[in-house]
Amino acid sequence: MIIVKDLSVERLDKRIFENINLSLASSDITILKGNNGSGKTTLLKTILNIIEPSVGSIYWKGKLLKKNLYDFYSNVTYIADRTSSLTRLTVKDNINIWKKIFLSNINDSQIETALKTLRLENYLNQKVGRLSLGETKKLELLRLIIENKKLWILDEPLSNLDEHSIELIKQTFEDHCSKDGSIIFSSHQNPGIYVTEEINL
Amino acid sequence: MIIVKDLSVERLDKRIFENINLSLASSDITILKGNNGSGKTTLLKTILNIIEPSVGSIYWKGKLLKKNLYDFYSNVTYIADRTSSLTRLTVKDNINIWKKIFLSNINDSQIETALKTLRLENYLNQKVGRLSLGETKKLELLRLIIENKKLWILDEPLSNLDEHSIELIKQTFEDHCSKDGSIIFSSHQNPGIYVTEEINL
Amino acid sequence: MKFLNKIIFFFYREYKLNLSGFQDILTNIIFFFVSILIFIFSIGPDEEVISLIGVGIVWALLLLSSTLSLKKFYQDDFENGNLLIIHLNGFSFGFIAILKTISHFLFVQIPFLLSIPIACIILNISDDKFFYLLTSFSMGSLTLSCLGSISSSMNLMNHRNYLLGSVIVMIFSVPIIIFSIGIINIEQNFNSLINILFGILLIVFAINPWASGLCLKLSLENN
Amino acid sequence: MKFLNKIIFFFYREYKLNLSGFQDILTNIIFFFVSILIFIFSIGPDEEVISLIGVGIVWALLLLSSTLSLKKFYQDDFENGNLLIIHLNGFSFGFIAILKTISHFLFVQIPFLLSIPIACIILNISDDKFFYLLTSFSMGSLTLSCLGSISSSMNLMNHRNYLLGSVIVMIFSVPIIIFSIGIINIEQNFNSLINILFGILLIVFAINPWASGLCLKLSLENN
Amino acid sequence: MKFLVNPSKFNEIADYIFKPVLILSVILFALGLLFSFYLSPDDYQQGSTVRIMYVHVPSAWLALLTYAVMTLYSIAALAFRIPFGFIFNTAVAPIGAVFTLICIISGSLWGKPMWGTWWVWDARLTSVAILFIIYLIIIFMNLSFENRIVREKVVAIFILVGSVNLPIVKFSVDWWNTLHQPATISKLSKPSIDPSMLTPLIIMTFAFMMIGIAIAILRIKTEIISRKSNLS
Ligand code: HEM
Ligand SMILES: Nc1ncnc2c1ncn2[C@@H]1O[C@H](COP(=O)(O)OP(=O)(O)OP(=O)(O)O)[C@@H](O)[C@H]1O
Ligand SMILES: Nc1ncnc2c1ncn2[C@@H]1O[C@H](COP(=O)(O)OP(=O)(O)OP(=O)(O)O)[C@@H](O)[C@H]1O
Ligand SMILES: [Mg+2]
Ligand SMILES: [Mg+2]
Repeated sequence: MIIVKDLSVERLDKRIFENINLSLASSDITILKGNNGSGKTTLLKTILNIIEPSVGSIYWKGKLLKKNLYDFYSNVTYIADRTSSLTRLTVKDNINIWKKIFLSNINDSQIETALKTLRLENYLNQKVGRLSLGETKKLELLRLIIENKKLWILDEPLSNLDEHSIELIKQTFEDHCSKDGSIIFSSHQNPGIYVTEEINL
Repeated sequence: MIIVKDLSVERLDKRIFENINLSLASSDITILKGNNGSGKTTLLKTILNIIEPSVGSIYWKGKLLKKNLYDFYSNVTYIADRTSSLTRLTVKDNINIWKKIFLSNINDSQIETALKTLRLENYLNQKVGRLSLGETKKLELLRLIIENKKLWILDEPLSNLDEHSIELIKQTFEDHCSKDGSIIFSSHQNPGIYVTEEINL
Repeated sequence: MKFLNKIIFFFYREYKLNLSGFQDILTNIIFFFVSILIFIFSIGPDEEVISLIGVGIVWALLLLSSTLSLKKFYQDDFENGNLLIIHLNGFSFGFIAILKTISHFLFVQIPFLLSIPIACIILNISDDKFFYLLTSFSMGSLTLSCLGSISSSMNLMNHRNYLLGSVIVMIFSVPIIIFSIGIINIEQNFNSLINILFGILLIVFAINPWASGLCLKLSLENN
Repeated sequence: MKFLNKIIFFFYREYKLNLSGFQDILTNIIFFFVSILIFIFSIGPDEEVISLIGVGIVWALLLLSSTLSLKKFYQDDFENGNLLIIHLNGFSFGFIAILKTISHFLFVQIPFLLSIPIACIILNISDDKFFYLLTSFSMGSLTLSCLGSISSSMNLMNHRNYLLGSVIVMIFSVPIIIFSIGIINIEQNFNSLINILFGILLIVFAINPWASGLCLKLSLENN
Repeated sequence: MKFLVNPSKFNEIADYIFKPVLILSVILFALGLLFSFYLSPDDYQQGSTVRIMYVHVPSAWLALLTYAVMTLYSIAALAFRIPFGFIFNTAVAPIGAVFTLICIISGSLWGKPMWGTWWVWDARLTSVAILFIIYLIIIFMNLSFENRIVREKVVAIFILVGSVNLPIVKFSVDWWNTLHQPATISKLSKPSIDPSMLTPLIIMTFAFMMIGIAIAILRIKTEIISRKSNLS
């Protein structure tokens, strides 16, 4: 689905990375590895067309991604490295807002089971600002199910999670791939998630 | 140095954990483990006397910690799970502010070598808000060296770091213990750091 | 249809957010009334003077208190990454700017509009002037929302100096004030002045999406 | 000695946070002038009216500036955890409140104080009134800083019931402002009115550390 | 005339003319002061306060002129993609601000004896105050944005929008009746001012202009250098 050719990015006149090539078909999982500051987040944002690359081009379904931007966006879920839930609202409000703005056709019982497997079912009426770090992260990952898109672009989805949740993520990833979805994610650890390609930055 | 006896904490009328016992002598390292939401952060904050326990007591150097609060504080460095650097100022400004408010007697060349080993030496004039996630974390950990206290209380110090930095932290921990310091930290992973006690919440 | 739904739910989201930030709006309104009180005290009980300068005071205070809420315009959504999520959800930056401007108008300026009748009573502004005031204010405040959008999106790029944005908004709103006050004092010219105000509104409204959109794009790129 | 050093460096930190340079003070002052300009445009250039309500304008703007900066009082430091770090560094919460109040006075209110002489020239406020204005203003603004500290620390605690904080500042500031304006208009009573103002200042200043300190402690506990 | 749009050509020419301009400005200044204090008569109405005019009017003219030139350069920079325009605007804005400040200060010093107050809110003075604030905003915008390319464009657009104020400053005395002196010299047909006053006025104007040019040359050169070093 995505082909990245000879990508180089500069920020503040500093070259972050050079000549990155990547191709992602459906059912593929790509992991980005690399030291702190090697440009994983930057690469993900470049793929999302938020950062302009200085050299190189990105293709989506055979066409230049830039020409086809909103089609691309309607197929992608991006979860950033910092959480984006609205800390002053409750968990329930956040979920409702997401369900609405993403026009999600997921039904309530699905969300309930998801919350239960994530062990968040008791926090529905708690302010997000009062969740623990890992709980916030898990809540954020719920967006994967709510948005229900083909391509997942995830920045450090595994950090701050306990083993149980990581196992859950692993299963969700496999599930997604078996349904022709594809995933790019960055991580410093990889506790046994099967990946098709590993890119070292 | 620290003895925790039968500690139980409630938040919003919900029991978070019960009957925690813990004792930390000098040169000890204690790791807190547990699922997301099991109360690691809460326990650390209770030890710091920010959260009132519902039952139990904490002793510092044999006396009740509450009676001896500012002596305790003058011996402890706390690094929270969310970074506290001032994102609008540069790395240099942040370091300077810390050096000043902690009345640190560390000299410039020491900081320079620390920055070099952390691979942050090129970012001195960059705004902290523009560092990568791991770089921000490393900058935060620099406070351990600047404050130069006996007891370190660290909340998830290893998350978001690359292998090189974790190795570095490991060495720093060992170094600190060999100088009679002691450490309590929480973490979901433990890549080979030697610990004296492991507490499961 | 799908797009329309998205727009509706965008406003739903803004509504939820603003409701939890309802404090700010109320603070503005309270500020407004306290300042009116201050003026009444410093003028003394002379009713004629009060009703003479009443309209002017209302306008100046409206302007100042709408600069109060400027900072929140994009800042929060920018910092917690929601701006990006909304963009990925299919809205171009320019369009986001339009929606945000409208929701600022709806959720910040309109509540204010409601406090004008009370201000008119306190300040002895006659009923016929009240109508002109309301007309000119509703136009002027939409213009202010547009200007606010531009300046606060510019402020995202400039981490330092958030007052600068307010100052720029205020400078640009000087002509709006002059014309609006003009409307109230010279009643025969009502139509032509309203036209001018409307013209300014149209220009600013047309510039807004591209100026704000550009600033949003650039600031996300540099974040 | 060590403690004194810590206090000094606390202010150094506040300085760095509040003013990234001289230009920030200047922007404050410009903001002040542009606001005056807005008032003059909307009231009209009639000299008598202007000098009548000049003092009122200055006070309204002062109130505006202190409500503008209220949110920044503890919020940022609270959210990014610096408040906790400062507390662990050996300052009790009450003491932090005192220091924060003083630094708010120094870095937010004083720049306005500096622009008052020029404002007097522009607004045709006579020279003898100028002295009264400055006295009452410097007292009143310190009082406002204390009230701001209390209300914004209360805001930290209950994310819901924010309103309380700002309303408290506003309501309490009304008598202060009325007294201050009274000072200027009724010159014979100067001393007794100044005494009242000073009394209010003392009371608020004494309450501040404990009220704010308690709020800070509770809000950190619940965060 | 290429040196007016090309940085390297500008540097060449500037090296040539900098010293002559500086010397000329010193001479003109000495001459102007001599004329305005010793060789010109008192006004029969205003007495010797009229001598403030020799500072006030030149600085007012130059404040307006500077802004006008900046507007031209903004158009050049935005429409014809001449980056020198950005350099010029960044360098020259503070000079314009200083001229405006001199105009305001000398004007209000003059106003106290003439009108009885330092400041009134008539159209001329108000529009000059706005001109000053616009200058300040330009300077602050130049200082506080980080992304240079964006900043330059934003500032140039701001200058263009702000140029609406120029005709207001210039013609406000004709459009509204105010306290301020209407145009006496710039009336094209016949100046209604005595030649003995006109001479020092013109000399002072040129002196101000030369000083302005000298400082502008210095500032533009440093601006060019700082940009080059930023790129590498
Ligand atoms: C702060 C107060 C003042 C300001 C901001 C101000 C501003 C200006 C400006 C901008 C000009 C140039 C206008 C043009 O080129 O047509 C000017 C010209 C002039 N001003 Fe003022 N002025 C002030 C006070 C005064 C006072 C108090 C007097 C004398 C009573 C005065 C007398 C003049 C004269 C004679 C000219 C020359 C007009 C001409 O020949 O075109 N100004 N002033
Ligand atoms: N807005 C920005 N402007 C300039 N440089 C930036 C900006 N954001 C990040 N950088 C720099 O670009 C480099 C790559 O950052 P990036 O966030 O992509 O790293 P990363 O691989 O995600 O690291 P981490 O593992 O720590 O998350 C870093 O050196 C960082 O300092
Ligand atoms: N301010 C608060 N008020 C009420 N409940 C809270 C508050 N903060 C946290 N909690 C709840 O207390 C429990 C423990 O939170 P804590 O942050 O201590 O977990 P943790 O072990 O650090 O988890 P993690 O591994 O995710 O960081 C969680 O269920 C959380 O929802
Ligand atoms: Mg990253
Ligand atoms: Mg935790």
